[in-house]
Amino acid sequence: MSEQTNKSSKINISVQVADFDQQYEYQALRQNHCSQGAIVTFVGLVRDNHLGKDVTGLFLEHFPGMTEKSLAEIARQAMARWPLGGVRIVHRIGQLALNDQIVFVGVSAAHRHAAFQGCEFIMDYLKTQAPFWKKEYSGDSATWVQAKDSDTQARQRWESKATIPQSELPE
Amino acid sequence: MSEQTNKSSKINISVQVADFDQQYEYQALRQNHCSQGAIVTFVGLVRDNHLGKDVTGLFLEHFPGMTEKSLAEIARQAMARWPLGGVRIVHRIGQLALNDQIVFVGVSAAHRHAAFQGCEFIMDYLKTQAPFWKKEYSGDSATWVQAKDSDTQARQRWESKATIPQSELPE
Amino acid sequence: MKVLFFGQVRERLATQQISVTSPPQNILLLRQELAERGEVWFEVLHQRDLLVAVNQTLCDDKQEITSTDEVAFFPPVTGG
Amino acid sequence: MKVLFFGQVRERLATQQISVTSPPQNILLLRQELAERGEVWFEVLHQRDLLVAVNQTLCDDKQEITSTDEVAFFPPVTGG
Repeated sequence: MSEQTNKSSKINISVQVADFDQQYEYQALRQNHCSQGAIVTFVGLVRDNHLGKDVTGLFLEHFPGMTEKSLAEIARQAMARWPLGGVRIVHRIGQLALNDQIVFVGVSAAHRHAAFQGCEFIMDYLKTQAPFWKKEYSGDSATWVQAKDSDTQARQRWESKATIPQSELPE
Repeated sequence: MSEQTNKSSKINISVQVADFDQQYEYQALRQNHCSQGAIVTFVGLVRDNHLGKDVTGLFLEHFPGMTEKSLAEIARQAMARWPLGGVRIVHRIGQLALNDQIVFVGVSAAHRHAAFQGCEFIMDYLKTQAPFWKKEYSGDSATWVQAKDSDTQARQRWESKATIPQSELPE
Repeated sequence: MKVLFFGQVRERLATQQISVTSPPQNILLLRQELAERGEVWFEVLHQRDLLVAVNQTLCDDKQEITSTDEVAFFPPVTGG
Repeated sequence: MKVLFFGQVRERLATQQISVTSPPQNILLLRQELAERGEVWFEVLHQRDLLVAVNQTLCDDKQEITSTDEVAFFPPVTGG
């Protein structure tokens, strides 16, 4: 398990074999942030099927060092783009079973729209930029998951999209 | 406390004085949904300031009966629009202090984009359609919160926006 | 017919609920009738952003009503 | 210079890490040099979607390299 926290403690990144506690992550975002009125969290779980194939488990490989660096950079980009109070990212590696938690992304902000946008932005960039690779188990076979064009498209949405001016954000 | 669960148990609505447990709500969404790979949750908290004014607490009034009906209808609209596994909404009423939890909206889906969209859609409609009224305490004064044009605009975004075809949704 | 008031509307009218014995045909006429109860009632019932629900469903001034309906008047909602 | 391989690339090459003693000037030349190691190496190093990072930062074929750099080759990422 490697944990990386920047000076301001606004960004917290962890890449770990162990499962994570969604409640702990949520409470950490909630703590001492009385001016943050919105918390959005995303959790990705191991699904029982993928592209029509039964899935029984996953193996997650990563590039130690670059992974943490890449996730911190994505969090920084999100904080530069929206006024976020805090960002927490946890990504698991190694062997995962059905319905296991894979990834947590949580974001706090004064206003809900920034929190939703920031959280989805981080997921879209994580999916296409952070050096993780999934191997999928289905019965006796194990195959490397292929990258999806739809994920690249999801990320590219943000490249063209201008940030909504603060004055127009809903509370 | 009133709780309303529809036949399929896919929609769960609760309007209550008591605080809620974010972890309980998250786990309820996660349980028995092996084909749902994404869970997005939103929590709204009492912030320490609003439109430049210090806030020390809130009182939340509602229209018993219509509130639950309205929230269930919003959840049904979201499920009709995106392929969601489950929707849970908890909204508190009565006296709330600084940093207290006000509202929980949680959504599970096979794919992350549907989960993000469904959750934000529900919040935007809840803000402008569900019969809740906030009174804000600031020092010795208590004032009714005025509805915001930005919230109405946030809801109206969904009226013009066509749903993204399933085939183009990222995983 | 039961008529309910909520939020700032309830507070300004200092009234939570009234009973209207022979209600008019629709919401517009009900608003006009209630507006005659006094100055504050006139102001509140003529608020442009006043919302109305009949049997817990939002509707507009043209909505027809009968004595078994439950009507509610309230300001724009501010939950969440 | 340390060269790392990850995911399916690592598996196909059956190699996690190699050391290149006198590296060429840039990534393109390094790919060409490694491609000469055998049939699978040729295939993998010519994959159109192969990604490359120098010192843990994604870059392209024009990136210049020196013997103190750490280079990594890997397929498109699939985390999350």
